[in-house]
Amino acid sequence: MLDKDGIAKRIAREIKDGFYVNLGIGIPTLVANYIPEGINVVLQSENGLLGMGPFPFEGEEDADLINAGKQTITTLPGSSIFDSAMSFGMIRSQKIDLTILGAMEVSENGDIANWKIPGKMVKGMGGAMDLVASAKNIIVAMQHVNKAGESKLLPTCTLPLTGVNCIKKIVTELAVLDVLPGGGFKLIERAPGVSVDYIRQATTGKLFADDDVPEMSLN
Amino acid sequence: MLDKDGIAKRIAREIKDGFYVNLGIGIPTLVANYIPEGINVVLQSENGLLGMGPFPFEGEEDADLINAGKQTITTLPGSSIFDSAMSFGMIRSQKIDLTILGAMEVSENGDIANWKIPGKMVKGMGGAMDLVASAKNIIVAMQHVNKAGESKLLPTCTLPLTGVNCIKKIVTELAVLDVLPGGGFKLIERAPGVSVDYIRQATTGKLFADDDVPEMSLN
Amino acid sequence: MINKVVSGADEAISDIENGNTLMLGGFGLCGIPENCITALVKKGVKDLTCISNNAGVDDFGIGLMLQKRQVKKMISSYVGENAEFERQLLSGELEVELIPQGTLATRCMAAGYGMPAIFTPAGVGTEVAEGKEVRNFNGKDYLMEYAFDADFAIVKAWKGDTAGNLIFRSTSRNFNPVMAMAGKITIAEVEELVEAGQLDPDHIHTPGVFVHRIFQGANYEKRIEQRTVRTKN
Amino acid sequence: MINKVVSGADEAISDIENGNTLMLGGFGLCGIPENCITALVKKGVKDLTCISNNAGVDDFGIGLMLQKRQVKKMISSYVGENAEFERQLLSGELEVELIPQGTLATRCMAAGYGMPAIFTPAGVGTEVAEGKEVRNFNGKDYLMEYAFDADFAIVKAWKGDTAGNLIFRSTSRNFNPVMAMAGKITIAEVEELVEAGQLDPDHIHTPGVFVHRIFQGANYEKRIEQRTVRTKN
Repeated sequence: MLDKDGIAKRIAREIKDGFYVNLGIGIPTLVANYIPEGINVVLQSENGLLGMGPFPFEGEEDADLINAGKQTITTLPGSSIFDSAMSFGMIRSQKIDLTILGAMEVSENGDIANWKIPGKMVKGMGGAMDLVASAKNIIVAMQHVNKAGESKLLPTCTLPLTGVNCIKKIVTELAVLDVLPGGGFKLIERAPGVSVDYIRQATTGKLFADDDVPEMSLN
Repeated sequence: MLDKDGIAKRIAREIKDGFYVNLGIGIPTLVANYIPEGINVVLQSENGLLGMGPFPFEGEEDADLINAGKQTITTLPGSSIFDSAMSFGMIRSQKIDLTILGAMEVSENGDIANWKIPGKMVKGMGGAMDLVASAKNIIVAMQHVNKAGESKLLPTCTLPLTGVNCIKKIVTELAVLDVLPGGGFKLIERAPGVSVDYIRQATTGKLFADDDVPEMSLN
Repeated sequence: MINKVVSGADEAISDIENGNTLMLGGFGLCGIPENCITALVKKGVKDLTCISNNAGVDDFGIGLMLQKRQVKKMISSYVGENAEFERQLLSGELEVELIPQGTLATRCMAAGYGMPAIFTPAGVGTEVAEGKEVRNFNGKDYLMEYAFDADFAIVKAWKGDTAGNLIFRSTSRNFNPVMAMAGKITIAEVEELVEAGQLDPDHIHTPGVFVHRIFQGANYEKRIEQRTVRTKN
Repeated sequence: MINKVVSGADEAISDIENGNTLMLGGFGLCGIPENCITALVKKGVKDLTCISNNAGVDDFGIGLMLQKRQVKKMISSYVGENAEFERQLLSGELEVELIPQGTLATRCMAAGYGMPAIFTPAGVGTEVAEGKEVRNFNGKDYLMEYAFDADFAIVKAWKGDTAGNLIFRSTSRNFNPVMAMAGKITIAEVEELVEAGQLDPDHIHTPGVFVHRIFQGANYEKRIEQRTVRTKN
């Protein structure tokens, strides 16, 4: 079973050289820490920055330079700044190769719910609806089950949707799964020490698994 | 009867302090020479410049700095440069207070034709269709009759249209005319020495003239 | 060149009336028009509809206007860093319309570019699509979203000149340029106001034609919402 | 950062094929991709559809491609500074689609911004509207115009960096930034190519994400079409 950093580490292996990537808040943010050496990646922050760098050194914070999570950050050589309309313009026109974000639920046809729980204070969708509706390649980083022990991989989402038929891949503490074009979760890799049966029990949506699902390698 | 500079001079009096103005090719370009002292005006060139200045001094031409007529020009203190999409964005959103352009024909309901003569090589509409469709205030600068002696102020245009129901005012070598909201040309001023009858004969479209139409003053 | 300079925030916002719709630039607390917000609180104008990506925090930004119950409706993509906001929302005092961030930006841009509506895939198949026209282009569904119609846009820039030209600094640019284009009246406060001619025409982000009033603001706090740092080895 | 540098114009355009649709930046002869045009003429690729505001003059710009009969169709707002163009048009060898300049720019922008169509009032009630959807918003008619779909966009910038970021100079900016956003593959030639990090992120007009290939061009002629001057007193 993976911890959050393990999930981030596994997702980092999906990033290819030359990718422009948008990382959501939470586990996706951690992915930046595990991008392999020699892989050139540019991180987009949808508030208007390409080429997001690490946090500033203490005392060097700049109130004018933040990421979409409102954290102080830095630029890198080759960074560019632009307004919000252009930022979502490049998202809609699919110039961003990969979007990684968290989710409350994913359905077996690739629907995602991650912004609203009825009865709870709703903070808003931010840029998530734009990202999931436009990205050509979306990976969800999340826990396989919620705090109540219920599967978050469902036949259909029960929560209000963020986007429909858009998620291609899910990485959880238990497994890597693809969403099949015809519907259903295809088990690609198991987390170290986790059995197919265990994953099957934690997955309410339709799960397809070969007899011999490899254990993931994180190195 | 006015010459081209006289037409330009008369039109210049329509320009108010604080106006952003787009000047078309031909007589409209001359208007810039007659903007009264103390009137602050910013000229837009739709290829991407606000604050068009005069022609450069000989030897100071810059191939990268031209107007929409492809002439070498200069900037002024406070000029700004932008791309073609923003240029027509500000035109469509009516940030330009006044557009002055030439015409082949204007109809009594404010239609304009100025881009195409069937059977002749067509060069294109350039930005004229955008300008006439969007500007809140358009003045046409043209000769009252064409080279064949035919009126250019017509009941309906005979040439392919550039825009419909958009022209508010016309200044010719003979007169200043408003296009009435309900249709028809309202004679506002006569050129020095030109009679109402003369103007009426040169106007095929419906002409409304009071008994006492003032002669224009150019000073 | 046309001079757009006004004396300060009080004059700039003097004709904002109860019930007006305002666009307010900024992302979180980054790039918000601090001086104008202070002046709006002082003026006490009420029943405002505010189009702004966020709603500030309890004691800063639009949060200050919420404290004074000046806001009738927020149109935002992400809110709730703000206890007073939550209280007013749950009590029904405050109306909130949540829309996707890209839709928010593009509806501003549409207004500035004179486009009455735009198409975006954001929100297709979700509750955001309710009551909206869905249209298919090349096999993909899009929502038709309308341009915003705001009485005033209030933005914050880094530098500006007397002709109203604006230059933004780093990610404090965010929504400011698209809102600056979109207001019927656009008010810009800047950290440094210079004479026309002092800014390179190629560096200007917002041409002065979009800006009706400009002034040099004072006492910028530029508060940081999430101070994240690393330590030197 | 991702390195977009290629060796030169020949490599940059090497996969442009007969029948492709190209966007070419520039207004008149101002800001045109001179090196790439030369390379396209040398390569001899044919049956091209060229989206460009103008068509060059007889012996410069797109005129050079017309001389070699490489262009099947021009999509422009203003043409005809060019005798060979006129001859091919009148003889039926060349197809020409004339569209309003703002529509041309905005259809590029729509492609770059992922908007399948836009609404503009330009051309309503004229032959430009024939066959197009007319839609009324707030009492005004607009045409629905589709985003362009171009295989390649070829632009000219003043400065660029190895990450593909571009800065344009003066009015040679014109259509270049909107086309740079709009190509499936975007090729940029620049007068000066610098290392990533040498350009101020706030000054960049076209972020590198839109640019796939960049190179420093050579021997820019930058011909002036209408040399207008005044004399010093």
